[in-house]
Amino acid sequence: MQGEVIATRRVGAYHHLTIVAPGVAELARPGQFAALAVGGPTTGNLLRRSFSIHKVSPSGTYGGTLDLVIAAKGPGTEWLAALRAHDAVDVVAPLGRPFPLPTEPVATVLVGGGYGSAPLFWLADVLRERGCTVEMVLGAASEDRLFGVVEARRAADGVTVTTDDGSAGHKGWVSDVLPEVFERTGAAVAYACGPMGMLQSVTRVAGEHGAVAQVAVEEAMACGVGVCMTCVMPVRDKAGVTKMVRSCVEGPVFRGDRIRWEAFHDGVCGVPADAVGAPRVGGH
Amino acid sequence: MQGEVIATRRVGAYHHLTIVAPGVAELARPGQFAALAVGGPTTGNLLRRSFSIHKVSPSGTYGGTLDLVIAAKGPGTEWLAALRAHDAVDVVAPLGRPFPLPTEPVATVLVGGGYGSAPLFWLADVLRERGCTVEMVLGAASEDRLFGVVEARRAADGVTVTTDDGSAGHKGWVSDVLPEVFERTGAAVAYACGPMGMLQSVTRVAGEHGAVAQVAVEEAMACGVGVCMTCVMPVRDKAGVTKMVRSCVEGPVFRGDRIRWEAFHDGVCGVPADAVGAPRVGGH
Amino acid sequence: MRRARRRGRRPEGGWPLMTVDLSVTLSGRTLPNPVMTASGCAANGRELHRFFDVSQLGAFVTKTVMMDPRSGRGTPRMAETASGMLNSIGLQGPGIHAFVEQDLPWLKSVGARVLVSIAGNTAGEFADVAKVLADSDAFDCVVGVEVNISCPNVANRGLVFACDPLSSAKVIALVREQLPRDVPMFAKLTPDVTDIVTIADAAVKAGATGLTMINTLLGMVIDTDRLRPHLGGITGGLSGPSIRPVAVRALWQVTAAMRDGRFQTVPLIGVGGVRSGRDALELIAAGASAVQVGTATFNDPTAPQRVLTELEALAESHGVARLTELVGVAHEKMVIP
Amino acid sequence: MRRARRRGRRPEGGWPLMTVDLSVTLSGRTLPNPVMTASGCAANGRELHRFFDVSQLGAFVTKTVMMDPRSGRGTPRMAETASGMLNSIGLQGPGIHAFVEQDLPWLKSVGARVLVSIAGNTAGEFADVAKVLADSDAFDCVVGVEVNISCPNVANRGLVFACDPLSSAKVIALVREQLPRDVPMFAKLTPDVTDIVTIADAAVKAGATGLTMINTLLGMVIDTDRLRPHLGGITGGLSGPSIRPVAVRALWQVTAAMRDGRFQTVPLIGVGGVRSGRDALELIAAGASAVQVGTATFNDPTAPQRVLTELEALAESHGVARLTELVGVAHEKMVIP
Ligand SMILES: Cc1cc2nc3c(=O)[nH]c(=O)nc-3n(C[C@H](O)[C@H](O)[C@H](O)COP(=O)(O)OP(=O)(O)OC[C@H]3O[C@@H](n4cnc5c(N)ncnc54)[C@H](O)[C@@H]3O)c2cc1C
Ligand SMILES: Cc1cc2nc3c(=O)[nH]c(=O)nc-3n(C[C@H](O)[C@H](O)[C@H](O)COP(=O)(O)OP(=O)(O)OC[C@H]3O[C@@H](n4cnc5c(N)ncnc54)[C@H](O)[C@@H]3O)c2cc1C
Ligand SMILES: Cc1cc2nc3c(=O)[nH]c(=O)nc-3n(C[C@H](O)[C@H](O)[C@H](O)COP(=O)(O)O)c2cc1C
Ligand SMILES: Cc1cc2nc3c(=O)[nH]c(=O)nc-3n(C[C@H](O)[C@H](O)[C@H](O)COP(=O)(O)O)c2cc1C
Ligand code: FES
Ligand code: FES
Repeated sequence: MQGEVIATRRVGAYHHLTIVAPGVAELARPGQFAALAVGGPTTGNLLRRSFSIHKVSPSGTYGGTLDLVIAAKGPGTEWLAALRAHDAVDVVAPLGRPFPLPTEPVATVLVGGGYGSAPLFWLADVLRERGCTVEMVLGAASEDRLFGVVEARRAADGVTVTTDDGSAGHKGWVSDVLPEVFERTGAAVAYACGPMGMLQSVTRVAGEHGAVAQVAVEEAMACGVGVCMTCVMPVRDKAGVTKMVRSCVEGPVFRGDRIRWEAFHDGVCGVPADAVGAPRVGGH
Repeated sequence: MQGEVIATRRVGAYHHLTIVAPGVAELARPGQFAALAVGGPTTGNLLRRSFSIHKVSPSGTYGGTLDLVIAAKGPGTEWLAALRAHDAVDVVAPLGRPFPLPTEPVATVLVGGGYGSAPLFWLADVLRERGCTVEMVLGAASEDRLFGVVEARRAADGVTVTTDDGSAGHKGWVSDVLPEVFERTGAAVAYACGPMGMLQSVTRVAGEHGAVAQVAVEEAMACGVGVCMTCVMPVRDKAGVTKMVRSCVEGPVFRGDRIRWEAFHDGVCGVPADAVGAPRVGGH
Repeated sequence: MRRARRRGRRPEGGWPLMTVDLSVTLSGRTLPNPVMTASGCAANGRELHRFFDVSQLGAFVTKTVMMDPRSGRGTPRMAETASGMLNSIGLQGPGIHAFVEQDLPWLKSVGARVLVSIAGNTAGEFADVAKVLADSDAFDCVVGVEVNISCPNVANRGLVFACDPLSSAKVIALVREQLPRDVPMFAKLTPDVTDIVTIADAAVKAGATGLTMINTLLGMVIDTDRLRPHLGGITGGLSGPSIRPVAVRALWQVTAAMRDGRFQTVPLIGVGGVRSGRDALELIAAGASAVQVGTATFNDPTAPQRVLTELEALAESHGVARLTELVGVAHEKMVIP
Repeated sequence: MRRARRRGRRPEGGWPLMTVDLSVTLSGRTLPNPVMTASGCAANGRELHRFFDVSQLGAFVTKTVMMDPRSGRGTPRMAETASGMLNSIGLQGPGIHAFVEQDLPWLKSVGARVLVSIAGNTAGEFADVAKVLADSDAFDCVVGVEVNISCPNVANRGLVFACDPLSSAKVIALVREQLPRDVPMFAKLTPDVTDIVTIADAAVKAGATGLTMINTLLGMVIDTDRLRPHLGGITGGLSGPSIRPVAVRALWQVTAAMRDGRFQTVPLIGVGGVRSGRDALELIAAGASAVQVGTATFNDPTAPQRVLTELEALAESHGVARLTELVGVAHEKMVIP
């Protein structure tokens, strides 16, 4: 769908875009994402770029809008970051499965790493509407890579900040402060979005505290709509059977304890030997 | 060189761009061209697009500027036509050989087809500075494809307009009115820029009236700077020997009577059998 | 750009009916139009059906299916390249049994005409897959079988069937035996050979009723930060607009050979870099009777449908009554100056 | 973007001297850096010298020269493609005699190190061209001969020498006889073969002291308005960033074969789609000791020089003392999860 950028602003190391995208806002739920085409009509970059939906406004002055938070790191994100108001941008959204919401009003912890916090404020609002308490933990490499600390104070009942270099909040990782947060809040569910290492440690700490972790993963995606099979990762199903599942349509949110974390290593992910259809020794 | 668009406006079917390009204005002469990169950093269109320099201003408010007239017909020209003020554009200029100027103050005829008239007004000014009289003939398919009729009245001593459909001036081709213009002005030199068919007829009519035709050709160019050998055409040298010469560095302006017009046919150009190194029968 | 023009019947009293007959007959099966998905670029239908009705396409081409379920390779499985991409999926799939039980019936239920892409680790496995398919309940929605003898991702001792005329012929002959005689069978060729005409010749002589060209080119990307191969599978298949000139050339060469009588004339399905109706027309003018849209679907999920709409408009602008008039037309329009 | 960073000696008392040693020795000749022009993409030097000093490059590679003057083909000779272009120049050139009298002395006069690209219609003609070159006055500026056995534009009954190991070996062996023993000789290979390792093997066994990979891919573009082949020569050579994954793959395969001991290890020159220092590093990490910049020069006439500057900065950022440490490095850095 053809959208139009109506506002763009820098936030720390990130670019915050507001895009008019009628129809999207009504359907979207926290944890879903948008896939944007980049580079305009002459582009040599054909693949869409995926971004968590930061928030939606079903009925703004301009019709429904969609907010994204973009870290410029390569040609596509740089192009998006350079967009100006009134530029056109091609958006497919909402995509993927949202964060599952608890049916009871429970205590929750929301953990965001870097721009991974983007979808969490909207999630926090939805959780609090349902009577849940919301504790937030935001971590990043440095202060400029934190996103939404001010917004977090509005959206959450309590906020903890960590940075690797100590430039803001606690010096260290979110996993350093998480045990204390779980103990203090007695949270039953953790929601997390950020780098894989962080998602793994949130899953571990949640498990240690008897909580369920719902994590939104980020795997390189070519299509975002389930047709290319590039975005797979090894995930156990309810029956405990591991399959290489598409994170764009069966994710990006998975139960953390279903993900085969041990298969990930230094930017690559192997196929566990017990996965369905895994290569046999000497086989494919 | 990195230039910056400072003004862009629609003129009939064309887009008129003014680009800040320091250093270019001082060196450029009428008949030379500029080669522009298109599509920005993510582009899949690698080859530069060439445009006659319409005019230059060595010392504007912004430093030297360069004006181009662009007909949007494909991805590159469409991208250029969509540029806005303050957009960056990569320009290599000035390129090619300019129109040779007469050493004596003689009568001249300047013939432009479509956007081919773009370089002629500047040429007219230079010729008149040298005491030449300038008669202009502008032709196009229809009125909106004429460029610079008003400017022509300022720049030339007389102006004749033709359109194929009669929507402005005489209905017909420039070659229909040219004999009368040569007879009336007694011109010794014709300068022409436009489609190949038009350049050929200007050459023929000039010859019939004892005048020399200097024509600026348009052959598909990949580099514009003489390194790719894509822009060649069969041209006789002074000794009458035909070679496949590069129109970007040895042209774009050639003496019309040196071009082997008979080799051009329906958008392709063959190698005349008597050209240096022409394929032998059964050979390459 | 991505809003589909209403196809089919035009409003009464509306603009003149200049509809071009888009139908095409491939080895006895008539399809309403020549535009298809490309194997592995559209999954098995459900995903794209959210964006457009897949039964509107000439045919729906399924992801290559093998005998057993396959996990495919680890990740990264893809790298973006200039105007294209590299993939190394490793033929992930549910296996032919799950395919005929779940995917094929669904495609049939929505009215799609299906070209089923099959492969095997051995020539015998190709035949076994074909047999399960031919015996399946929903087989009547199948308008043909595409035999993927060219996938460079299968690490079958590095060999690709379609790199060798004999191996190609063997697979084709064995699969032919398992399929009812009237079922069209297309051999899908790789461009990574010295002479594609020889392979085409071998496949046709062995019983292929048509050819699909081209599969991806073998390529590789290196991650210059980590200084190691970007893909888990090291090499991968290059696809997208960047390879279109290679597809056009392959179609041209094989069409020219058939026109010269070097072997029997069979219909060609063109694939490689089609993103617009104009791209599709390029492949058709080179000799393709039908055209598949692959990587472009990742850029625009409605691409196959859009290509069809654009192709129809272009054919109209060329003033032909039937699209088939344009098949191979460039072979007749050369200017020798 | 196109303003060249000052290279060479850094200002005294300026920023820390972290210079990477960029020099590379190719078959006995040491070049100050590994960046070259690509044959046919830089003419014979004068044109680019207006944009930067061509003697700054590791070597200047000349347009392939044959025995006699050649007009090349008619036009159109080129078509733009997605992230690349198609060309069919037809080896236009002045002939080897004019080349050694005019072009080579000029290159020598500006201090360029020259890799001279030669070709012939027959194996014997290659040798004749080499002989004229070896006997010429300015031959001392020649750091090697690149034997273009792979040009797909020469309509020599459609045959390309480098598609066949025997023809390749014959040309190489005959040229070798005409060149002084210490003159490096690179065979330039086409990727349009089923197995490039076999051709590389044949060329090295026949006496090539190195290999240049890759030449253009055979491709074709059809003009969809006129419905005829876009190029006068019908097919043409595909080049540019679009083909880089194929170049990386070819370099990788041949490097892997040499590391496996399948044939003697010789230096490789990488070419295909290099537009930035990062692209150059990709080819180097795959196994290239030097890198040529071709089509990118049409986009940016300073591209070879800019690639060099960017490559130096990248090598610095990887913390190596010598660029040669990065040659083939990706073969050692694979992660098998
Ligand atoms: C579900 C999801 C949500 C995301 N949310 C955000 C967000 O809110 N903000 C944000 O800044 N980034 C987000 N990302 C990451 C973002 O998609 C990548 O940073 C971006 O695609 C990189 O594009 P590029 O052109 O800059 O880099 P390049 O490296 O040039 O990208 C090359 C190709 O790889 C793919 N790719 C590269 N890195 C990633 C990645 N990390 N994830 C997915 N695809 C990748 C691109 O889509 C493209 O096809 C998200 C990714 C996913 C999968
Ligand atoms: C010396 C010279 C002066 C010119 N002056 C003008 C001018 O003042 N105004 C104007 O509108 N146009 C001018 N042209 C034509 C202009 O260069 C082309 O229209 C333009 O390159 C087409 O680019 P595109 O992306 O729109 O089309 P495409 O067809 O997509 O271009 C594809 C490729 O072909 C080349 N190409 C296509 N057509 C031409 C052509 N006619 N001439 C040269 N290269 C071509 C392009 O450079 C590009 O590499 C001039 C051309 C030359 C050679
Ligand atoms: C991600 C991906 C997966 C593919 N999987 C298959 C496959 O399973 N079987 C097959 O025959 N071709 C497969 N292909 C090749 C395509 O069908 C097609 O031949 C090729 O991509 C060229 O077309 P395109 O440029 O339109 O993508 C795949 C291509 C891609 C990009
Ligand atoms: C216009 C043009 C002319 C070329 N002429 C030659 C040539 O004469 N000899 C040769 O060996 N290669 C020739 N090539 C091939 C290049 O040297 C190079 O191998 C190829 O283009 C791939 O590199 P690139 O992608 O950087 O251009 C030519 C390429 C182009 C684009
Ligand atoms: S991104 Fe294509 S299947 Fe998930
Ligand atoms: S355009 Fe490249 S030589 Fe003229």
